[in-house]
Amino acid sequence: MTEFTAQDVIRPRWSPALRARAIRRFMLAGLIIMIGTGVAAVCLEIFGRSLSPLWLTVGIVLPSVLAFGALFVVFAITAHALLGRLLKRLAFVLFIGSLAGIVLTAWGASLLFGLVDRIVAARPDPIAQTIFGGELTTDEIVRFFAATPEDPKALEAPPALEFVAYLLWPWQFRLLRDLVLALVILGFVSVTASFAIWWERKVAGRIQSRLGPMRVGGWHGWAQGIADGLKLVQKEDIVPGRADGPVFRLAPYLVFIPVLTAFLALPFSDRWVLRDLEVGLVLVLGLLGIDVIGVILAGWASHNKWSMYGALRVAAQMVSYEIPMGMALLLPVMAAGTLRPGAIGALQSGGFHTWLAFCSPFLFAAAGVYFVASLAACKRAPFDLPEAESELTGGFHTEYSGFRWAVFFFGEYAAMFVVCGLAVLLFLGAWHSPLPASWGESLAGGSWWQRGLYALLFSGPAWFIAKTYALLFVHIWLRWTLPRIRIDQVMYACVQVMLPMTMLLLLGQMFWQLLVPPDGITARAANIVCTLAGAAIVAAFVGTAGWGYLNRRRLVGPLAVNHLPGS
Amino acid sequence: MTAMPDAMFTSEPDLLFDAARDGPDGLRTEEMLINMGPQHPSTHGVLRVLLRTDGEMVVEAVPHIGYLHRCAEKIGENLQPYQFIPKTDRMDYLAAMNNNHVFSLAVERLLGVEVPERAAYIRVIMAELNRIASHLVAFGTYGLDMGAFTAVLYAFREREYILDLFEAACGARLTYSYITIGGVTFDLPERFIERLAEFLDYFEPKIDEYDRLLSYNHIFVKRTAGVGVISAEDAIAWGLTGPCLRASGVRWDLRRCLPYEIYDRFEFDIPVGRPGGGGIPRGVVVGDCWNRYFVRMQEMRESVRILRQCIAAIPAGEVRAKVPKNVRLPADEVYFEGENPRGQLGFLVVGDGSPIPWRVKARGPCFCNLSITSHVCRGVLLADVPAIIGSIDIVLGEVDR
Amino acid sequence: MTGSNRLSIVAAVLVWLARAGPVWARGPRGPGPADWIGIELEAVMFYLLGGLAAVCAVGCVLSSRVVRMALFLFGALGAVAGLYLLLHANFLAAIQLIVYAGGTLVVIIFGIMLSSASAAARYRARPAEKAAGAAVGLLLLAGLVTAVGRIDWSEGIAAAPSAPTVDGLGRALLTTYLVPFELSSVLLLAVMIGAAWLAGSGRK
Amino acid sequence: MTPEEVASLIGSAFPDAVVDAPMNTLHPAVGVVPDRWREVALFLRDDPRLRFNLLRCLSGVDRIAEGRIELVYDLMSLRPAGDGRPWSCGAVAAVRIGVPRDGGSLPSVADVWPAAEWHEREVYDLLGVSFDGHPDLRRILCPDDWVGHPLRKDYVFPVEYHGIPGSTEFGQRSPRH
Amino acid sequence: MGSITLMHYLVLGALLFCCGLLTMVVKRNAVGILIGVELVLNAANVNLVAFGRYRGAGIDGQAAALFVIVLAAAEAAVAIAIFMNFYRHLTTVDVDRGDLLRG
Repeated sequence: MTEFTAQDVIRPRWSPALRARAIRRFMLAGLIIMIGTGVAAVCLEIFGRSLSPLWLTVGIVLPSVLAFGALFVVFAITAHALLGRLLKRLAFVLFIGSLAGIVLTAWGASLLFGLVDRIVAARPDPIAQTIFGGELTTDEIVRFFAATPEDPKALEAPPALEFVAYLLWPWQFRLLRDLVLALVILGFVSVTASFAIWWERKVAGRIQSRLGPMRVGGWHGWAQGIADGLKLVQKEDIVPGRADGPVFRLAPYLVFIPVLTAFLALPFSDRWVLRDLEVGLVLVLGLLGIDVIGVILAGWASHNKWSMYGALRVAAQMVSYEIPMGMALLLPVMAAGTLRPGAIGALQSGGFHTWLAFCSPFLFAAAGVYFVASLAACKRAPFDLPEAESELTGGFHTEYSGFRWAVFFFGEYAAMFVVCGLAVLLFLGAWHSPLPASWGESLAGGSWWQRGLYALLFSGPAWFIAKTYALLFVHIWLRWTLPRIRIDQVMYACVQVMLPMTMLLLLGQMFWQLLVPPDGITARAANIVCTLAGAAIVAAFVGTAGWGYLNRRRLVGPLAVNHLPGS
Repeated sequence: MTAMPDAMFTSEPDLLFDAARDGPDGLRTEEMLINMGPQHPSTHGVLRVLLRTDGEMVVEAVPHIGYLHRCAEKIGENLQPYQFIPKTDRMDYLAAMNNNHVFSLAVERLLGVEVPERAAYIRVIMAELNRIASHLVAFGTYGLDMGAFTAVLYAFREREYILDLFEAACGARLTYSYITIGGVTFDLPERFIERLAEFLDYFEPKIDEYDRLLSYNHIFVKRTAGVGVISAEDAIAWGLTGPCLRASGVRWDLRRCLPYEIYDRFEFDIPVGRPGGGGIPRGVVVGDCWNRYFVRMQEMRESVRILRQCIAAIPAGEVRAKVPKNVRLPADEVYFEGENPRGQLGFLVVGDGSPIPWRVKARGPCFCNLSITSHVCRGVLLADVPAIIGSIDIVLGEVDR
Repeated sequence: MTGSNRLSIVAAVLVWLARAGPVWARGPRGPGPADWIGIELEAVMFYLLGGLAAVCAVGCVLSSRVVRMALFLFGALGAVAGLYLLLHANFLAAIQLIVYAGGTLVVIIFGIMLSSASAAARYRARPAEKAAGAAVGLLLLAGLVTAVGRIDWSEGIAAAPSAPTVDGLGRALLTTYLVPFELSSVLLLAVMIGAAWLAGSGRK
Repeated sequence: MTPEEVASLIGSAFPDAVVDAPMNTLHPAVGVVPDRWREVALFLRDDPRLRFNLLRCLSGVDRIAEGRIELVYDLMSLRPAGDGRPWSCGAVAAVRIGVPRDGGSLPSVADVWPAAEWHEREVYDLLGVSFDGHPDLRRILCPDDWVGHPLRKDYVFPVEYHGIPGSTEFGQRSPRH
Repeated sequence: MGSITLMHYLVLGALLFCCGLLTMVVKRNAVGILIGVELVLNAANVNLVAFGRYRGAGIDGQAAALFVIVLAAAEAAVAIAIFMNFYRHLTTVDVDRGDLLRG
């Protein structure tokens, strides 16, 4: 240890070596805790869940709390000075930490809630749903664990069990549970956004024969999203002098929060859903619709004419495109006969030919219409007129910088995820793999690894997320390929092309369902044709890309410049 | 004249947010004055276009220039011609070779200097290479103006090779001062011609790729076809030259029509604007933005043709005629125009018997081409203004000089 | 003192806290000290959302800038949507968000921006106007509340079972309310044409 | 068409307008009196033999010794050739007009050749020649409140402009003259 | 704070109604008046749905509220169109100045 001087007492001076050592220690600690947690969790799975609440607490809850704490300390150490130089390592830690935190929290929470539910269920009389009810007492919890078949009223318990009971007690309240789940969703959205930022930059780089970010985080600059976010948070907080201050400050959150709320009803799988609402789809659509307000107000409050133009364009474009988007959504709703996202997803479990997009020609077309409309509703290129930087210098977010700007972008990427997720949910088989789920039925009820295999092969949140990211890739791909459309063309495409088209599709689907027997030859033929067409589209895209990749031209010889990655 | 307030330092009345909008300036209620520039992504420098808009419709667009005025002509009156060549680099800085070329030709004409054969070929090679480089920038930035981000990276990738060649020849990558009075400053480095040939083999198929990526892209065509149409009469009347003139259907190129240097020895076509149909996308009109853009794409092919002929025919020999540094200019004047990537660059050089010219006047093609903006940008949509200005392809260094 | 010692002390304190924990965590179930937390979720949510709606509504009255008013209206609409959820009118809540907040309000803000010259301009009421307005408003509120309070609403207080509303609403719209439903579509058509004509007629 | 022929055509159409037409120079130009310039310009543009439709350049030269500013209009006549052949150059001509340095003015030809609009503004800005009937005669390159006309030979650089120091490197305020 | 009854909703509805009415009366900005109208309609909707829930009216209250929402949207569209016209002629949306009784 180096000796402390008076200077250090007043203002601790960290030498780079000291700081590096500290960070290494905390990283190590975090890593050990995470690994330990994982091992413990696996043990728990193997040895049965009801084994010991003490182990549950010690193995899951405490480590995740400690891991978060360690990460926070690392953050505090690194952030206090020279953030730029350490950004790389910091971003690495944060990224791993947040990912692990989210997964651990979600998983731990589900175990914890399940346990508490079982305790509640074990009580002789049911409890009303209250938020502060406190009907379940710690004594009851202790009794639940201490109870033996011989003596159901036994109260002899080690002190540690009381401690555990004290920890478990709050989780009987819905509000607390929802808070935890909201945190999980928030974490997921943040990670998705920062990942999408990095991904977008990488894809853009590749499309433009560049490498994209390569530095932050080591391998292919994969922590660039976090680094961008941190940079933005550090930037000066600017509100234009003549802007409408409160509205200006509020606007980004009006964009972000509705989108975040939309995750409330978005199912990642049949069990991974916060609330499988009866009107889930309409609610998601409505929440996507109201983030327009935030964008408009942002443009208005900036007191900038270009922002104003952006706001006007947003108002015109997003409100218009909501209509074809909503009507395209009505087709799968009609086919499924419900607005409940979970029910629609569950319909499509029988292999990829049962995915709704392939069930009738009208649904197939509606999937395309929906995708285009969702591009417009997310203000993504080629529909990025509200922020068109070659015309409006940034549109509604011209005057925004730093954290608020970051919030806009988090909102944008989250909205992209939601619309792509809706497309996957309604048209592309939701959380099911292309294999029929019935093939894996024997696995579904098996041991933990069998269940994991089932989730990987047949149906699980991984499939939903993967498919959504695939669509997200198409969003990114289009953005870096296509020029921007003009506002009159945007409105023309909406009002005179897509709107009549969706209406006709709706009528067509109606008659299809009325007239075509679901098991008849027509329906089967249409199913096959649509499936083949979908496969052909995917194959065409992949094939074109592959052909281009294989036939790329490089300039060889003395003129070839190494710092330019080929074409 | 001094009564008018300076537009740089005073702002217009805040017509959007002040209540008294229907003031004496006769703005209608929906109209709004809005400054596009001088800091704006798609004005290609420090151009300010004052737009009077009615919603998304532009009622009037008035370009305000001069933000990059550096008194090049005044400087020219105080330097000897060879000293002025670096100043010409900084006019159209995307086509510095061409500027050097035209100015050198003007002075050579005044002095009656003959350029050696090899120097003439090198000059043509450099001018055409720089034409390709300049058109590449025009292509890429036009993509940017249209919201297609990727084209510019491709364009700059190819331009990088050209700049490498230039760097090999003269050591500079932007402002070359390579072509000088009486020839060029240095002979070509070794293997330059081979590398040039390699580049041409690599580059020519790339133009097809650009066409697939951008020129025939449906959205791109929709954005540019029939937008900003300039008739041939208007183009000539406003003094448009270069691709802007040719896009209006005027098959006019100084290199062919009034050949200078050794351009009469080469075989090449003059691409002009064509209406839609027969390989040209539907909806395209002669003189519209798409044609202005596409003429440049075709000119790159023609430049490649010229370059190949140069490679085949370039002789050995001297690269610079003997011109004394302190040569006295005769008491005469000369006006000479050459075909630059952006149009006809003209120099009026007036000598008075001293080594320093009495007057140097530069006629920048961008200056004249830009003057038609307010005529064309009337009753177009806001998004068309970048499309039109981008298709005119201005370099503010030359507009403002 | 080593780290493990410190940790053990913390653990001991925690255990002690757990043992001597608050009475509401240990006590028997039922009425008693736990009363103050015996609030139903619905009540809490009602007071939250209703309070938000009320604050926003009052904000609408008091705000002098139109944009702020629109913002307050947005808050009120959102809060009312939440109240619909509490009232088991799920579909209505979603529709409120889509049509009201996402559509009507956007139209209103659009109008504010297009008439932008006077949007930033404030309309300050005179003190007398303010006083009169406040008096009238309070009187009206008092009257309404008294009227509501005079009636005994307790009968039939048993809330209807929260049946799925989408089915029922759909059926009702196509049976009982078929005529109004169809009429409203005619109305919307007329409004579309009329609004387009009205908005376009002033242009030369 | 040679410059001599152009000069003689102008001379026959406006015998009193032509001042001189020196041809033994690299830049032969017809001298025209300022007052008749507009008519001559219309003649140059509209006469079927001439049809000078392209105003290539307008240059102002400060002949300080002679007390006048010389304006040189470079014109060209573009003729269509039809069926895909390049257009031809019918004729190239220059017109030279001298105006007094102080308060000199001449008619604007911005309506004859719209290209002249900006060229005339530039000459007005940099040399201080005013053009009668110009639609929008403002400074174009210099700021609107600039004092003086920089391309005049007796121009003195301002010491400062809005706080920006304006002398040349060695404190000279006029580098040559 | 006991359980929530119909009374609570009715009082809230009354409050919203009063605020809306006051907004309509106090504001001179046409759009402000429109906002007041929207508040009043919302108050009515709250009452309708609450009655439907607590008085056993079932789905009827919601159906009526649905129609109110649709009508409000239609009304807002027409109103804004009228205001735009008004504004174009008078360059103001101050309704007190719209007393010309001519186009």
